[in-house]
Amino acid sequence: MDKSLSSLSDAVSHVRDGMTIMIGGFGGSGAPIELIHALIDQRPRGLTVINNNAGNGHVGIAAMIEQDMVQKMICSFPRSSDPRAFTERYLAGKIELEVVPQGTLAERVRAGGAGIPAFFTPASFGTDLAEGKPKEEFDGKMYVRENWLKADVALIKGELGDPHGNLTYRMAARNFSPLMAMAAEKTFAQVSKRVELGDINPEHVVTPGIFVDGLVTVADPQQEEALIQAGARYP
Amino acid sequence: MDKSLSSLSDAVSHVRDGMTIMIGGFGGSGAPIELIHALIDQRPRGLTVINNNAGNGHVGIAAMIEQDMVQKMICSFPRSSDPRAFTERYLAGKIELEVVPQGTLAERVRAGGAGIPAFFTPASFGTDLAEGKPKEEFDGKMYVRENWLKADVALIKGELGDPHGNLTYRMAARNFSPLMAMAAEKTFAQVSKRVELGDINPEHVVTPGIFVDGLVTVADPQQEEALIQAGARYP
Amino acid sequence: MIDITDIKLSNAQIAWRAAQDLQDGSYVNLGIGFPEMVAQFQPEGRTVTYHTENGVLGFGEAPPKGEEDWDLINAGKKAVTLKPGTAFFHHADSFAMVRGGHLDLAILGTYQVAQNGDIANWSTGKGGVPAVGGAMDLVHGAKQIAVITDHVTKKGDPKLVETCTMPLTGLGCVTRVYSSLAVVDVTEKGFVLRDKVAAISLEDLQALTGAELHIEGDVADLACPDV
Amino acid sequence: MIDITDIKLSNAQIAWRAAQDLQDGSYVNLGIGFPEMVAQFQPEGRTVTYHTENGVLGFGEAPPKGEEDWDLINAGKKAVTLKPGTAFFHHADSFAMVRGGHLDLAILGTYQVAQNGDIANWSTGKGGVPAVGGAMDLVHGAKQIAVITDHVTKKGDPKLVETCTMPLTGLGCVTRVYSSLAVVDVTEKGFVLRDKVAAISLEDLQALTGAELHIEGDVADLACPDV
Repeated sequence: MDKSLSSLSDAVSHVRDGMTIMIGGFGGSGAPIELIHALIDQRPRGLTVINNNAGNGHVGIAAMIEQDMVQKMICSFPRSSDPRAFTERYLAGKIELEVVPQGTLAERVRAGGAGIPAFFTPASFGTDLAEGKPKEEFDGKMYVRENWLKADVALIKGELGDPHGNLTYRMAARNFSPLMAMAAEKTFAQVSKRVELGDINPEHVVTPGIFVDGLVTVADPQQEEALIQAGARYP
Repeated sequence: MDKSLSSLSDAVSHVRDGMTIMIGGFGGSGAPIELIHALIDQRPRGLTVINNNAGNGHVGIAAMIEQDMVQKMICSFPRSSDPRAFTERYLAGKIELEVVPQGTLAERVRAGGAGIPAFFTPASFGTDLAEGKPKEEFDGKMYVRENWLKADVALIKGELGDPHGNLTYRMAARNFSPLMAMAAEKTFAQVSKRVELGDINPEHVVTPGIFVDGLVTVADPQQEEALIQAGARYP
Repeated sequence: MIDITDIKLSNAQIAWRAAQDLQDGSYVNLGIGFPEMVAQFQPEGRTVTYHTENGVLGFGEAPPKGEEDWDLINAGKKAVTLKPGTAFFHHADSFAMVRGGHLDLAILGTYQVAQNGDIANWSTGKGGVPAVGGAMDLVHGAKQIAVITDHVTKKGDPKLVETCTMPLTGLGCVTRVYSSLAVVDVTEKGFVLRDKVAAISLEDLQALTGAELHIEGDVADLACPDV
Repeated sequence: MIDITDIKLSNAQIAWRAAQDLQDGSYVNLGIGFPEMVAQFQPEGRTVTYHTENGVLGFGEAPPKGEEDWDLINAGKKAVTLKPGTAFFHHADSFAMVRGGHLDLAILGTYQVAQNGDIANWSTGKGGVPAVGGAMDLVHGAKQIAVITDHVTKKGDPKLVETCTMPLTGLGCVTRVYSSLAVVDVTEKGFVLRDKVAAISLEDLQALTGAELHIEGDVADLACPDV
């Protein structure tokens, strides 16, 4: 069993028009830039994209938006530095937005991966974001009921990957990726280094291979933050 | 900040009569035998104990039961090899039992640690164990609502521990312990090796120190399974 | 009653037959006890990754006696071994794999299985100490839920039934039954017979089964080597 | 209106004052932006472990410019550094720490805070693009929720109010306010004044506050060094 794929385009070829896709990363940390750009080369349209943010500058998710591939963003914070690709289209009514509190977003994705269709959280109780959602009291405190999030495809970035798809992550680049790997029908990871079976200590595996369908090696991956600071643009 | 404690008895001195305590381990794997035996030396009574099993042989949780310290067990499988300490008292009506499906038990403990008061799971729908619980349909499938589990104290066994309480676990001895560490008001860990701050790679930490209140070094800890096979008895 | 002593498959043969359907590249949970035997008959050339509830994926076979490491066990609390590619994780992640539908197959033992896929495999309902373990999670977990079982109880009562009379583990879960006499799929229309041992007639097999056995196309011979 | 230009604390001084209350051994989340400044004034001899939503506990200060590693950032997407004892974890575990009540303190910025502890700090309600980040989780997360803020808006309107008029982030969450003029606790009876800058009278401070300031015992001088 070897889940290695020969190219980035193989990995993203599973994404079809209208799909929901999860993309790992928090800002530039953990963003699978090469996978995203390979997806842009194939230009599927009408996508719902789940990520913490809504793209910055003119690379990554922002470039997907500029190429009119994204119909809806589900995210917690679409307003970080230079989010203009999203902002312009949002204010023009050309892209939908579902804003979700960050912890609720993480938990909804985990729930999707863990087979938990709904759960209760205190976050957003009493606020505009809780409107229309069921509420209930537990031990004297009010909670809001939230539903799982799932996706057709997840695109993530790992550090080490072995042929079975076992993954580690580099520092804080871990963020949403282990959760998204669980919550998508198919998960594709770019890894900075492909290692042999047994090279990852079983106690250090963060994402067990059962959650990974394919991996592509991208040595020395580009860092979104650096690209944005350099004014890069894709394509 | 150094969370090291000088003795096992220090660690277990927080347990008072009538408390709910979580004890890590799955069978002998991960069972914090030395902490349990130190607790037996102090003999608090009327305890509710949460563990996957209900003790085997005459050591660990079985020995707690033999010392009449346990009022109630919350577990998934009280019927593994030689559970006679529990079985005799249960059949005599001297100890209460709440049987919880194993995955629901794990998720309820995680929920307790994660501030999720309730969630839905398919496990137990249509069975005797779902009686009296709210049920609901999601996407055409029926689910049962379950509540979080919390404890006053958790006793667990780690492999490495640093002064901030960051922990790793040895192989499958991990099982419930990272979840219980989150779900208890106070968590005490015995670790097989105390290391210096910085000796655990930050990417390899399994339980971050925020979940740990005290640790005691027990080099070469006893393995419950081996004790049972040797016919050991405590005290 | 037909005497099936000499024609029924042994447990090892049932496990062998179930093992023939293991898919290359699949993730499989084997219930504790008898189902664990399936791994011994995994066909050559296929990679199957086994999951166990207590937080191990991709473990290897049992170690030689005396070389057990009791921190490295399966859900049946038997010692297993490491293999290249093994991964450890905690119990909530382990059951996320189960409940989240990430396993391809779970193979379980059973007391009864009904024609609508209901399964009763956790309690005889006779008192004693109730104990469920991971059974109620597993029956909802995998894409396919197979059971391996004698076709009838020791007393000769059918284990494949119209409606389970024993306490249920889960509703409408089971997709395939490997019994000591037959391989049966659970479908919309009920039990569909796929294989049967050659030495039993359809009529006799039906007589030993508590619900109608439907036939769709050919019924293959359930022939197993002496394992 | 009283001119407070010359008597109010600078942002750095507000952060300094908040930092004096950091407890040895505590786990603290600092909101993005202004609250991050609190860490600079952490008193000597106390160990404070900082948490950031994107999955880091126990990180160190910002690296020198040019030495940033953009895989090692905080929730404000600023580069931070490793320290002995740092731990990484995924987002669900990170918010388990928050939601599960494991943090001792979160220090947040705010638009408004009400006398019942309601907080409005995520949206001006004026259109544009809504963005919430971790604000709605954090306000429920920690054992203590403090806000640091100017006492009044740029236009001079009170930020400590009877009832928030801006979109709420959470109900009844805030336990303490460090403002540019005062330190105020949120209690059962409403705002209770603990410290005020010496140069302002109680009457003037009340006039700049949108809800009643209760007095319980002594009010200390809010004296801060030139930081």
